Amino acid sequence: MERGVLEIRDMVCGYGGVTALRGISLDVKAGQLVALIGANGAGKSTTLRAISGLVPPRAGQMRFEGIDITGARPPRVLASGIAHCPEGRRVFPHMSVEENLDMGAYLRRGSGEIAADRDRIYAEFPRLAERRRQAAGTLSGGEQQMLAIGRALMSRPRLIMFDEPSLGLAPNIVERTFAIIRGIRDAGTTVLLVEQNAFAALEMCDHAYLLENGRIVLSGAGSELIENEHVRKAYLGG
Amino acid sequence: MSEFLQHLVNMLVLGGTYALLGIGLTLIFGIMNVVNFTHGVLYTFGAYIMFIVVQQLGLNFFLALPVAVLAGWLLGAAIELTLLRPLRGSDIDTTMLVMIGAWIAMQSGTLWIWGGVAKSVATPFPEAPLVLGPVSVSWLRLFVLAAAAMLILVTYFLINKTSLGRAMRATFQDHDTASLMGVNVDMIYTSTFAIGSSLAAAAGALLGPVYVIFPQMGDLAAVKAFAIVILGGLGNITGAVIGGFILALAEELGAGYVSSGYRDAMGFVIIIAVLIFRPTGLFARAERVG
Amino acid sequence: MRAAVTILAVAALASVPLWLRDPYLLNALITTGIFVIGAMSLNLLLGFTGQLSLGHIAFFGIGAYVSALTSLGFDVGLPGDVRLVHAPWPPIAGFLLAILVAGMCGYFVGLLSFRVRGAYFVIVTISFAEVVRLVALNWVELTQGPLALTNIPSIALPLPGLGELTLRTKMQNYYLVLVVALVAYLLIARLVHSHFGRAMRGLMENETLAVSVGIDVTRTLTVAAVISAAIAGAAGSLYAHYIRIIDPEVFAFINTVTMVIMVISGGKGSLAGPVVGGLIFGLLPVALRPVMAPEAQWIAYGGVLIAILFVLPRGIVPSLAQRFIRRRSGAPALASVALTETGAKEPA
Amino acid sequence: QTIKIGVNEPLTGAFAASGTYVVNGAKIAADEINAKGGILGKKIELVIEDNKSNPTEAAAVAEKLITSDKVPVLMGAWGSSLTLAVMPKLMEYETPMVVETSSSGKITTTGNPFIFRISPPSAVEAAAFKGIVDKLALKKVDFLVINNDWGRGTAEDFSKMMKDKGISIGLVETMDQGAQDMSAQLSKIKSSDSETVIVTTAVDQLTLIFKQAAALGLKKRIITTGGSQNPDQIIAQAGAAANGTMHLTTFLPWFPDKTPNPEATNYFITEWKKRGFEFAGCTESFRGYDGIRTAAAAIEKAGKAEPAAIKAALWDINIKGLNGDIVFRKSGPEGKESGQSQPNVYLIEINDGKVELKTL
Amino acid sequence: MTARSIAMTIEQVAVRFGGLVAISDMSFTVGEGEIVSLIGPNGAGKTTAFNVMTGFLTPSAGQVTYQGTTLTGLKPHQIADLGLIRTFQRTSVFPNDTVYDNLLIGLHRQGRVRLLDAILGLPGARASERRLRQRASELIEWVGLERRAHDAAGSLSYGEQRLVGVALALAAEPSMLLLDEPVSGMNASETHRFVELIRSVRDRGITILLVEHDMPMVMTVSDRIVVLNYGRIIAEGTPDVIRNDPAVIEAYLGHGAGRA
Ligand SMILES: Nc1ncnc2c1ncn2[C@@H]1O[C@H](COP(=O)(O)OP(=O)(O)OP(=O)(O)O)[C@@H](O)[C@H]1O
Ligand SMILES: Nc1ncnc2c1ncn2[C@@H]1O[C@H](COP(=O)(O)OP(=O)(O)OP(=O)(O)O)[C@@H](O)[C@H]1O
Ligand SMILES: [Mg+2]
Ligand SMILES: [Mg+2]
Repeated sequence: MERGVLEIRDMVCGYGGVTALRGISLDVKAGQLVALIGANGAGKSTTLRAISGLVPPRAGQMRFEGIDITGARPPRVLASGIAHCPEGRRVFPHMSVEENLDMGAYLRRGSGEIAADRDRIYAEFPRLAERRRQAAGTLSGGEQQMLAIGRALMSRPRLIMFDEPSLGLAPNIVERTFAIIRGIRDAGTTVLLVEQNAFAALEMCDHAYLLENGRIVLSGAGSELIENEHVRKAYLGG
Repeated sequence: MSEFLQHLVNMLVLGGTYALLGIGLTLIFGIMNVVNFTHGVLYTFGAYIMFIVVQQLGLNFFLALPVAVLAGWLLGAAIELTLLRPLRGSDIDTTMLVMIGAWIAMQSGTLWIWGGVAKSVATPFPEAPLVLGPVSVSWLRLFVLAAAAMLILVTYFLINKTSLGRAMRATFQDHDTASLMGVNVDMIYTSTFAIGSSLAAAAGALLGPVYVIFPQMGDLAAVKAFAIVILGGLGNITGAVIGGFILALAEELGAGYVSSGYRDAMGFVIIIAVLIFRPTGLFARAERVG
Repeated sequence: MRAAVTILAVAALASVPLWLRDPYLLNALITTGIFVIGAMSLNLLLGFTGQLSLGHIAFFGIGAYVSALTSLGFDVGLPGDVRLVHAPWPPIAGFLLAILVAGMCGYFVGLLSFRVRGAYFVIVTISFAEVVRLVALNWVELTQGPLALTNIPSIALPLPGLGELTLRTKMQNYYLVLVVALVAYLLIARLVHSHFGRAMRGLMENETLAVSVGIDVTRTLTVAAVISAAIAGAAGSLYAHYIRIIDPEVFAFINTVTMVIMVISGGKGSLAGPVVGGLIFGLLPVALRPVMAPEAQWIAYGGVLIAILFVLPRGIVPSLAQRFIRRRSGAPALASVALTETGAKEPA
Repeated sequence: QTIKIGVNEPLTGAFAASGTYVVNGAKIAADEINAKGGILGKKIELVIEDNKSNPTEAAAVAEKLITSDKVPVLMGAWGSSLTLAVMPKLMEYETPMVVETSSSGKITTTGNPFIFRISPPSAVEAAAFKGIVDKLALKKVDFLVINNDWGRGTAEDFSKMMKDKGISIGLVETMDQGAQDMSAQLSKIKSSDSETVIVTTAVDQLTLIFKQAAALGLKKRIITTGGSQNPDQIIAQAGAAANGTMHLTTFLPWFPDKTPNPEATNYFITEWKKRGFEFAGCTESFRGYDGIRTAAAAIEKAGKAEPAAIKAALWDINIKGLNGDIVFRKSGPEGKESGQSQPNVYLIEINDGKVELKTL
Repeated sequence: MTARSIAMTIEQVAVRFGGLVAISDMSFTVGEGEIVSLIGPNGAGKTTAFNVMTGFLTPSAGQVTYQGTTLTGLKPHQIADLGLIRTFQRTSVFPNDTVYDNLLIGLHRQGRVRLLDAILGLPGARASERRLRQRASELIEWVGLERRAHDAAGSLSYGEQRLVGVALALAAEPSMLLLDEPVSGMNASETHRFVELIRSVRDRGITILLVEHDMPMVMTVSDRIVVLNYGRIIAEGTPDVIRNDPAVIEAYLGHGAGRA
């Protein structure tokens, strides 16, 4: 297997008595958009959580840009350049939209640049600009999702992981979100994407992994997976 | 009329006191979500530090204040590290009970070390009060009011306007996500508890000389602090300040014009009434369903 | 298996007065038992509806005062030159009235709880208890205020055809408390294992979802509050007739705290929890008394409390049960669910 | 072989300071007696238990002392509600108790023949005060009292006495035990038209009241009752605010020569200081000293350490206490009277930080 | 279709949050046994409309009538008692209970017995208990979570929790079901299966009001679609009409919607 900026080897991970990942190895190459697909409960979110340090791995190795990040706590993982936009929005409910965005830039210095990034996000999602002062917990589901995506972008990572970013977004906003994701990949940021909208994900990715029951069962270029009989039946509804 | 004016002035100085009691707890209870039964002990602790520094070591009164604040900070940090950190993620009632245990043990420790006899602290302020027409007020209490106002402003600024304050609020709303934002949540837990504790100690250090210092002095203070924090809405510093003044007003007028036997009842009746009309305190946070 | 353990425990408790002759220890067991009943009632609210009542002693105290006043009689003036005169009734009537009146108070607090939850409910209950305490303290004509109600008669059981049996001895009182505790235990057990119990649990875990499937918050919480308060009132009545003096100090906050300690250390939401926690923390002071200085006893008490929670953070009974089950089945038990992993838990 | 005396006092909780003082006084008495060879040829042993300032515990402690430690006589239990809670146990086990501090009238009037009280109930204090109200030229008084049996009882008994003397009664304000801010009550009193305030509460609240009254510019004459003032503590803590205040007290450690038993007083005070206790505690601790001496005298007189004999002997003793002769008179319903001794009551005034005795 | 009797009428409903108008002057009806979808951009007011219909929010103006009963002033549980049951957009389960117990709680409406019967453990109460257990197992099977029946609901993955949410709503025995984005978090195949589920529910005579952003699904399953934008209804009609409505394409579908 070719080595990537992010290399994961034989990672095992779980919660209490439950083993969610049973030895996963994957490589994300610099500047690529890599998709991770799989059924409910397959372990996609757990994979992302393990990378960002939310769930400590029980075995295995993780390296980012050659540096070992196995077992590192989330702030260190973020500081090393990996951002994670978590599943289920997870906005800070009692903070305003603007404060939520500022939290995304918590580790950054230089208020001028941060403000410029914030304005860029407002331009992408005008709805957020309208609601700068609203408590994030009172936003609609889709508005919260936009905020979560914007917040993750605020940290200017070298690798960004999205967990179901299109969840709850209106079709036109989904399109825009995917355009943004392609855009940041094109600008050189590496992307690891978990999506239930498997068709869209496979279409735009450079490489994809299929996860079942905590194991990677298939990997290849997006177009290859789209053609795969098993994938078509189980994930693309056709 | 002059009696009423005097009651109003009393309300003002008492309200400042209550606001000061409230803000430390609003950090720990309102923001951190820890039912902090040690708040009263930390208050007592601040007062005893004042006593030690001024009476036993013979040092300056104004020097003693920052010493008490620092001591409160350290004790708070120690409590967080030893008692709360190992139980992180446990249910709120479990941490509450641990704090009850700490409260009982620490209060008895105070009794053991210093005995039950009340102590008092000499202050550099003149004993003769400031007299303005029909009302009088002691200089010491004016000083306490001013110091309280300053502490409240600093806390308000810290929580609402700084990046540390933002990280604190974020951490206690969703600590996993906060850590994904790069927040060192362990540090935030410890420092929030320590800051809240140092405010409690500051309140004790300021009020110890106004009143007298004894091991159970914190109990009543803590109950009032809880009431104030909830009256103003959890985690809301402005709310806690206003809550403090409302409680003071209720007590002062209750004792002055209803019956002194029901002085404390007035405060509690107000709390029940307010919560019936505004079930989440005077300054509720916006919530939504669905 | 469960039933066997329960029956064994009851048999063991019932045998105590047969071999324990020390009146002091028996006395400690009786007062502990009375507080355990109070703790069980608190557990019904805290453990099964998630509402923490830090004013629970109010119901206990109301029960105590109602029972004492019923059996002592009173004569008070009401506004408008009315005098309310009550001649003494038998204590057993006081016991029943205590349950009734405390239950009614529970009803009002339960109605309040429809509006306020969480921390706000906590402070409303504290306030309620304080107001009741201050009334007991200041309505001297009725309650004698701080002068205390004294010479409260012991409970007498009417025996059909045989007159009355006045419960004076320790052994009699012990069995009285044991029987009341058993009845309370069974009542609570039935309730929480029924349909109502599930409604309570639903409200505790996710109120919005619970009401959306048709659970009536007010009714459910009021039922819980009324039963809980009534049981606490029964405990209060036992207390008044056993100690035989009652003053506003019974409303002291530390008494509520004692019950809270019993419930949470034993394991809230577990039926046996308050009993186990109650026996430990009711008898711990008795055990500590001979071995150390008074202040040190309190420090040790606090220390034991902390130590128990460090080792068994979910309370003695649930944590031990979990370990036991894990060892037996070899499989890890349900992880204490990391709520934070699945949807942010919002601060109360 | 020793003779045991049970001591049931608050050593933790709200009344810890006072209870500890009383116990320390009791220890001086026991050591003194034992140094002289004990009684009936045996040493006495104090079995001291903490009632945690809690009535339920007070009753439990009595039970323990009587049934496990088998003490034939007790001393206790400081506060009235604590003592009241112990009383049914005394009846149950027919064991006498010397009550050293409690002041509620109820203690000796409910018909408990095992109670022997050496502290003055407020009615006794009021009666003693009656003699000097003319000299003080009182016209109208307000009351500020602690909201418990003691404060309420004082307000009642003193009002009654004063009304008989033609003095009018103004406000009766109360404060909770443990309250720290009495400004509201004092502001109300400040604007009333009486010239004197009678204050009844423990020393800590007195200190606060003097300080807060000074801060409010309250210029009325203040007289305290109850004898637990610890004037020295007040002087130390309230400073100039205490000047001009008057206090009814039951012991005069400042003027040993003016006490009924100067020799004993001197011994007690010397011993107290030798043990390193604060002088201020004397006004509380002497009751523990007297209480134990009373119990010991009764045991001696009874000739054996048995409850019934001691109870009978208590009626016959006559010892010189630190504040007067300890002799029990009958009080309460006929046939089951309690014993009540009549201690002396003095009026002192604090001036320029010094205690002065006002002759009655 | 026009002959259908009307299940729910929404009349001139308006909702404001402070200065923000979330819904203004919304009126439409849902026929008995119909599947109607409510769609619109994020923040258009769809969830808010659900909150009004189920009593979680009091509208600033207007009213909702369900099967002849005006819902104004009714509490959420009373509305649930009319058979109007909703699901939630955010995952919503009883996290510390097992999936099985979740469903038992959800079966509250069927399980009602008198308090006294429950406490005394009368036979009626016991029989009812048995029926509930049977029904809970059926529902678990129906959503395909048998494997997870005895796991705490809070430990399920996001998608699994959403299934529990739907099962809970069905447990409450609805006569009309309000589904708020039920298939978000499901992939295309899972969505297919879900469409079958919904159809079978409808076949049992249950009316369905659906909020969903998954256009392929909405277009296949709906009888009728109502489109909201900024709290106003901008279009209403059959899927074919809506698909080609320029205003809807502009505000919501976007131009890539051809894939839908
Ligand atoms: N907090 C938790 N506690 C216990 N088990 C968990 C927890 N979170 C996830 N799991 C389990 O781990 C497994 C993988 O879950 P994960 O969330 O990674 O799935 P997923 O692939 O993201 O699914 P989905 O598409 O539904 O989001 C599942 O079986 C789930 O039940
Ligand atoms: N409690 C509230 N306070 C303030 N604004 C609110 C509140 N609830 C909803 N809103 C606002 O009202 C608007 C409508 O919200 P609603 O949740 O109904 O949208 P929605 O149509 O369901 O959107 P989505 O498709 O994103 O779920 C949103 O802009 C939201 O920010
Ligand atoms: Mg997932
Ligand atoms: Mg919505």
